Amino acid sequence: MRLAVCLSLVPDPATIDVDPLTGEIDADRTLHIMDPADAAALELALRLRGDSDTVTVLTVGPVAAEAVLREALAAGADSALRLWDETRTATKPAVTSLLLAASLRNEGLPDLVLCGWRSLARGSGKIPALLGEYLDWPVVTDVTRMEIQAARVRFHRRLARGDRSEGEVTMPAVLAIAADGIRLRYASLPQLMQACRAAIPLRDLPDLGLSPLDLSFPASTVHAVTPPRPRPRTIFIPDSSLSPHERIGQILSAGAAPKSNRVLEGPPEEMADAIIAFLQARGFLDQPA
Amino acid sequence: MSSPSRLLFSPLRVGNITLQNRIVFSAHLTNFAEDFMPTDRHAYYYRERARGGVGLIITEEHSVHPTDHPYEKLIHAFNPAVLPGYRRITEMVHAEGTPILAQINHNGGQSSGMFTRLPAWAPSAIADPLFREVPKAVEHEDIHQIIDGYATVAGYTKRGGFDGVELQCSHSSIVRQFLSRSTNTRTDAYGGSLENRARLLREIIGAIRVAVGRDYVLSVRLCGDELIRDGITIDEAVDLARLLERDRLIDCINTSIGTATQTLYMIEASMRIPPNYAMFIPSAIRKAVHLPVIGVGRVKDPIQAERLLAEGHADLVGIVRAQIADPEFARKARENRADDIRLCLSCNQECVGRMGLNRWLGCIETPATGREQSLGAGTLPPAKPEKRVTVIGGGPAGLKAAAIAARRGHRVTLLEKEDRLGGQVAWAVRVTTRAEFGDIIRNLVHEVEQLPVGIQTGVAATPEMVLAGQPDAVIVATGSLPDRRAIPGADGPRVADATDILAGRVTPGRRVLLIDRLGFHEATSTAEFMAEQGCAVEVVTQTLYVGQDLGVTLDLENWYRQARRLGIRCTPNHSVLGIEDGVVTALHNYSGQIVRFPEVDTVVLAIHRRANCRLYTALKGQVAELHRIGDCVAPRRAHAAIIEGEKAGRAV
Amino acid sequence: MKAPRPTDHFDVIVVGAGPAGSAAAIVTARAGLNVLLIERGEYPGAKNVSGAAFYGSAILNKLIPGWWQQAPVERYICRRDVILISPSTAVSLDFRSASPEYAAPPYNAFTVLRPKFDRWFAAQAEAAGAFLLTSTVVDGVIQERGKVVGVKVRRDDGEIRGDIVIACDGANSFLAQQAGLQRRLAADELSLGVKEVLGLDEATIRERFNLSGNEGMVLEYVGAVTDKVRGGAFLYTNRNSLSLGVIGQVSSLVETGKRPYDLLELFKAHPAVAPLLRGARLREYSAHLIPESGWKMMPKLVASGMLVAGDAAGFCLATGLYIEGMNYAMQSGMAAGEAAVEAHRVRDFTRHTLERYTELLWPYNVFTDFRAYRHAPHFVNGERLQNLYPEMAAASFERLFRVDGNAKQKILPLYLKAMRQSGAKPRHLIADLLQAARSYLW
Amino acid sequence: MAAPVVVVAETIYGALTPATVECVEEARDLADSIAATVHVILPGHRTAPLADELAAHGADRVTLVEHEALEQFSADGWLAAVAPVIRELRAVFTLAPDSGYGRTWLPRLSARWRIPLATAGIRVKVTNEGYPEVFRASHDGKLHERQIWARGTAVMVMLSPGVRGVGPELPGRRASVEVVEPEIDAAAFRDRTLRTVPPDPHDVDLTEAERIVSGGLGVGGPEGMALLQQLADELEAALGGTRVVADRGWLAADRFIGTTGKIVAPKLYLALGVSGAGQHVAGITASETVIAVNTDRTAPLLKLADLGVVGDLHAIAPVLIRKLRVLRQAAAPSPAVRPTQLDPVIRAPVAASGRHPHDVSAREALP
Repeated sequence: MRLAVCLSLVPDPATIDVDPLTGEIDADRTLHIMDPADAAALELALRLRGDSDTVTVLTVGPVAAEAVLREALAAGADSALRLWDETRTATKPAVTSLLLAASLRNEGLPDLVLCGWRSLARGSGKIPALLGEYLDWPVVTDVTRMEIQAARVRFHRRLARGDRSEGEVTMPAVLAIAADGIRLRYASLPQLMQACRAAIPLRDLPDLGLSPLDLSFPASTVHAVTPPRPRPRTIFIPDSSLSPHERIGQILSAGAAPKSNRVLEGPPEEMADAIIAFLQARGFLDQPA
Repeated sequence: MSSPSRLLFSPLRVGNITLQNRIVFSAHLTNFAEDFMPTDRHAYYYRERARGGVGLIITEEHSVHPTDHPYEKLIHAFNPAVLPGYRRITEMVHAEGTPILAQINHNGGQSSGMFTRLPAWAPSAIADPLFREVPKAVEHEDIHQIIDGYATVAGYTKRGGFDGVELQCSHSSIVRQFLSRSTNTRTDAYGGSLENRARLLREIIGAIRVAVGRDYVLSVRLCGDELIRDGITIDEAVDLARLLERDRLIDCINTSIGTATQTLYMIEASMRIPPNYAMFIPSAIRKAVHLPVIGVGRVKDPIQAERLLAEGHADLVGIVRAQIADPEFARKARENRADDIRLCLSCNQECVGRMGLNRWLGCIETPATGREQSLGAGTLPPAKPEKRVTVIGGGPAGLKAAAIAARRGHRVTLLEKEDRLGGQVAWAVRVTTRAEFGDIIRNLVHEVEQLPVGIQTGVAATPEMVLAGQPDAVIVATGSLPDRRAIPGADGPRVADATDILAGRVTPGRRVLLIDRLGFHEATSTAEFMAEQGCAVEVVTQTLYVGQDLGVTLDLENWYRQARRLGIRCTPNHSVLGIEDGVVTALHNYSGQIVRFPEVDTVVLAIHRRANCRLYTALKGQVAELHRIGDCVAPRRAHAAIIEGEKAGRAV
Repeated sequence: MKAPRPTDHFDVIVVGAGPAGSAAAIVTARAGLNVLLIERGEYPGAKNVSGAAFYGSAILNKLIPGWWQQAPVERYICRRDVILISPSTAVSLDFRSASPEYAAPPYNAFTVLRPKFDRWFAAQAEAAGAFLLTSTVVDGVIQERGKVVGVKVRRDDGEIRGDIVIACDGANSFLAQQAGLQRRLAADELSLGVKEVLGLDEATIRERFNLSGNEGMVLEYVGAVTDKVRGGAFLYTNRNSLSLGVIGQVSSLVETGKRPYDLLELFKAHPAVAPLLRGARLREYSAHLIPESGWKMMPKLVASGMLVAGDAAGFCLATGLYIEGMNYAMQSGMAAGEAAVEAHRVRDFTRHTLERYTELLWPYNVFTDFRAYRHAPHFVNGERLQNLYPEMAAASFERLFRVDGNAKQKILPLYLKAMRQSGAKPRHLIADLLQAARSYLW
Repeated sequence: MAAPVVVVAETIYGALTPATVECVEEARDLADSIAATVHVILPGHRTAPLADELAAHGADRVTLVEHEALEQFSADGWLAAVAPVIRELRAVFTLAPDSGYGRTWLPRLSARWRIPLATAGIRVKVTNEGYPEVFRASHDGKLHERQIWARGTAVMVMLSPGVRGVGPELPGRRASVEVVEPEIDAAAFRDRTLRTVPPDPHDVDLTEAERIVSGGLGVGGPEGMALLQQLADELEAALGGTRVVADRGWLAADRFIGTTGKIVAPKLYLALGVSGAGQHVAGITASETVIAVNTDRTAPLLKLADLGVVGDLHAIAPVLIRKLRVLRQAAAPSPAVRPTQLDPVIRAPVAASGRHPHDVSAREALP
């Protein structure tokens, strides 16, 4: 089985110091690390690797991005590849996915592509799906657990508000990992020294058979950065068509509907039955659908 | 070093200045002025909060025109003699690195000729319900005088060293009266549509900008809902905010609710009103404009303030009474010591309560408020020599004395006969609408726990026990006891004291008659407490109306609203003569008739207590230094106990 | 980056990529040796913290000519203040120079931010051919037959062998102690520096410290600033931030029970300091051990197969007038490098040949300076100079400049009165003057 | 008629997700500002009853994409069934919640149709000059980015859940509903969702818990809290409490409810031994149903609860647990819905890791 893992170099949130007045990040003091979600994906890939399997790591970025590939090689990845177009200074999710897809096709399509569900940099979370589009593969995002069974992958994925769902997807596929709590293993000295020595191959546009034209996407014209200005959440507003007296009443009760208050007293058996009856009346005890 | 309050302590640009954090000590009356001029008292009062780490200070209103003088201790900013006082304030505040704005205002028709012997000026000749004097509908020349007044005073504030001004357009202001259809029935260019009603405000803003230029902060305090008939509502307030932002002449919008002369109880909300009750106003305005918006309304806690910012309801949070109670609110919040903050009770007794009585601003739990120069931070003399001090009584008086003495370095022991500290306050908190009054004890206990004070509860102190400890000084704070002697038959059956009811020692019957001679919360909250449990309650008092002093703490209107809902009958003007087997007889003050009230299951007494000075008299002459403080001198309200606790703590 | 030879044996293993380590690595790599430079932090400078004032511009210029054009420097120092502090007053000596030695290349000194500077300096070592290994902690040296033959790192299969190990792992060096060259330092031989970096925009710094362009300023405070604790404080101007910190002798900190953090807050609140910090926003906070008693505390610097340089060797001169560490670190690093190269030329790594290192420390003016100022640390940390004299100076100047209608007094009677008030004995004063003279004058 | 603002709705357990309702309300505000209509596309199976709720929150028109295969989410299914409907509507704005499901297929449409897509959206507006403008969060929320496109550019935006909160229903709103039944073959779907599993009450965040059992000082100690934990498990509720209980260590620090702790809005709040001090009550005002059990008749919470019971929780709770267990076993013999215990990938031995270098703290450098 051939596994590919896409990694990215992102600013370490602990070292990001945003100027609260201008929103600029002080680049001097920002440290860059491998994105934690990508690291979790790499750790899962390394755990999945059987004897005859290989794990290849790729990244899109300038020479500084080699650091994540070296860290991956030190952790035990079999081979590493950096993709970059020297004419660019920054990249967009669409460009990154296009380069990754092109490289994967060039090097021979793997059976599975793993990556993080969302990066700590601009954090678009679009790359897994875009990659799936350019490879015409199915995609699953926010995966917390996975198990490979023949040509299919069984997975758990994380939904909003603590809900979860189980599913399966045919291989080959793109899986975006959201397993927080999984950390990349700690490299031994020989592996680390070898990784530091390794020469990281670079593929640019011509190698990938792409021309700059392929990478032109409708760019948003203005792109300003501001310190976070939280957006007003919904809040109870007294109905201004009511009389002042009624509006004051609504303010005093903080908008809560008046409660029909009932107080009971009696032996524990009776009280327990009363509570159960009340819960049944409000539909808390019928089985979830 | 990121503290939990990430947003509360992130700087913000307002006009040409940068605020170090989002906490604003917003405008409020102080009555510190003398001869209509700012005084040293103002300077020390504001500096104490600047030193406490607040992000921005906005002073009380200063008047811009001689026709504006609704109450005695108002600062006449139109008189250039204010400049030395201004410089004194701004220098002392700027020394702490804190910016300060001056609020300037003309109260218009919400006034009378009482002081000025001139007609009050207003948009239309509609008398204000509180002052009940018909004002003069201003002519265009008068309007120009007012606008010039604003511009001149703005100039004086700049020369006085302020960083900017705030225009009061809510509470009590001629600008508010022009904006509100309830007071503006003009048909000229200043009345009718919102643009017309806002014309005076926009002309004032323009005149001020000409006088002080663009590099001077200009904040406008708008009312989000006047809560009166034909008053301003949230939709008009939002439209007005958009209008002002489009003029691009103001730097910040402050918000408020209610009017000063009709719904004051909704402006300085007491503990009956839920926290964040007015946050819908800044939230709605912030959806419509990009200017920084200040949200105000019973914000008592840094975490509550941080949540308001995080949920986007405001950019800055007005925190006033909480900083009147604890000037170091901001620094303690920044250093993650929120527990050490002396929480405000929202009781309104000694701050806004004293304003209505024309007295200078105080605080029920902070004697230094208003007298920062003599009692403020750093004025506590270290104990020389260090003494062994025994305090008897764990109520507000005893706790305060123990805290002050221990803080100075004395070795203090506190004895309390109940198994819980708090004295009478412990009962007041049983009523849901008075629960926050318990914070007065929570604060004192928290303060005393951090100091080397030996606390022994459940110890009924006897003279021998006190003397056995060989104290160098003794402070007696044994409080007061019920006094049944005042009413014949009061010691008979079916009669209970209000504290018995609240403590649950006595369960009231179905029909209850409460005799109220205090006219304050002890009576009205006990009535509410019993009514909520289904009792049929009638309150009888000799005063003109039940709860005569609830107006001082702005609880009157909301108590009566609740009393009507709970069916409490109020019978004023009846002086109780006696009680016999559940039957109360009283004298109707104005008819001279003797009235026998129908028999009730329980008669509850909310009457004056008597000092419990047994221990004091026993110890007199036995100890080198003996003090007596609080109710055991004379039963009074909590602020008296706290002040005497401070005095004794400093005297020992 | 030249890939190092694949053998796991190195000619020289340098532990610690601070100024000393990188300097040694550059010298040995340039001589063609196979050099390994190991750094504990994720990158050189992550763990290194010092006051960020670098007085060795001319020294580094010999190693890397015109270094300041490429290196990330903040401001060149052309203004220095020494300030005697009492709780409410400050008496300062202000030195400012526009002469070429200070205000023109190669400049005299710079303020630097260690994270950026160390990373650049280590990169020069890599460029020279050294192999930089980061995020790796050295747990100890490997010794065979009394000779150091390599190091043990905290990773699986973590043994690396090398002919010479140069230990530059900072104050209280663990490697030097393990190799028996250094005993555990006593509390009065170490000081704890507590430092903060406060962000302040460039224009305000220029205006507030009246500097123009890239001029920089160093302020050093002595006296009651550390509230009875023997030590001092400093404030350096960076490009758009201020480095400030308090240094307290560890034994004195323990005696007075004062916490360094409280001293820092006290220093920041002092009336002479607070106005300089208004509006600055805390960015970083860090602590660092400083070896302070100089000449007396010098450990044995050489063992067979091993050299000790930089703070690890205690090369940090704190004499009140100077607080210099980085320059001596570099000089000792370069000397160690040269000694290692010569040892390799003769293929003999015994202690005898490596003693060349200590000989080189004289021409490199490391030993010369430390011996010359050997009395200074003891003098500077004297109780009287720390607390008594600053108060006296402050009181007498206060008295001198106050006009309250009374008769003006000449300086000597005034000074004697101040001395009597503060309880200083004349014989103490004379003894101290003699000591000062011995420390500084001749 | 101006191009519509389209919203792609999502459902869970047969109901609209809160994030979907927020998108509909954001679309309503947006449409009002450019005089456009709000057109909601609701894929699923038997979802007709939800159309009225969509209308009440601002939808003008609703298209139900009805097919049995769409009962559970599948990216291939949605691409086959829903994408054509979106394409046909030529929307000026397309809004959808920034959810795990959405991020699986919507970016593919943005690539196919070369339409810009902004994720982690905070706010969507049209500037006064008519440019589409989106504010989005970046760098883990530490920064907000402002993106603007040329006038008339069709833009897709995925709105972060919880950004504006769900507003009240607007009375008297109606929406025209049409049904589309796509021809799709479920067998061809390469990815399928088998089952949706509710959150595990033990580690769900209290602010998101649907049911909470809460203990106060009256609980008496850790044993009391263990009793409440059993009751919580029976009701599939999360366990919470007052600050006093957390301060005494009977409850984890992040599980206390109040102004200085968590603000909760559960459907059921069952409080035992909680007196109802102001600080705590302020944290539960948004609870739909409140039941309070307390020995002290005058406890404030008894008066604020829908059902107040004066009694000792140590007597009542065990009886309640016993009765609930009996009721549950009688009603549904199969065990409650639990996720199958998937082994989190083959557990390979992680390299025997020594102490990570960064664990070396500065303190160790001190003598």
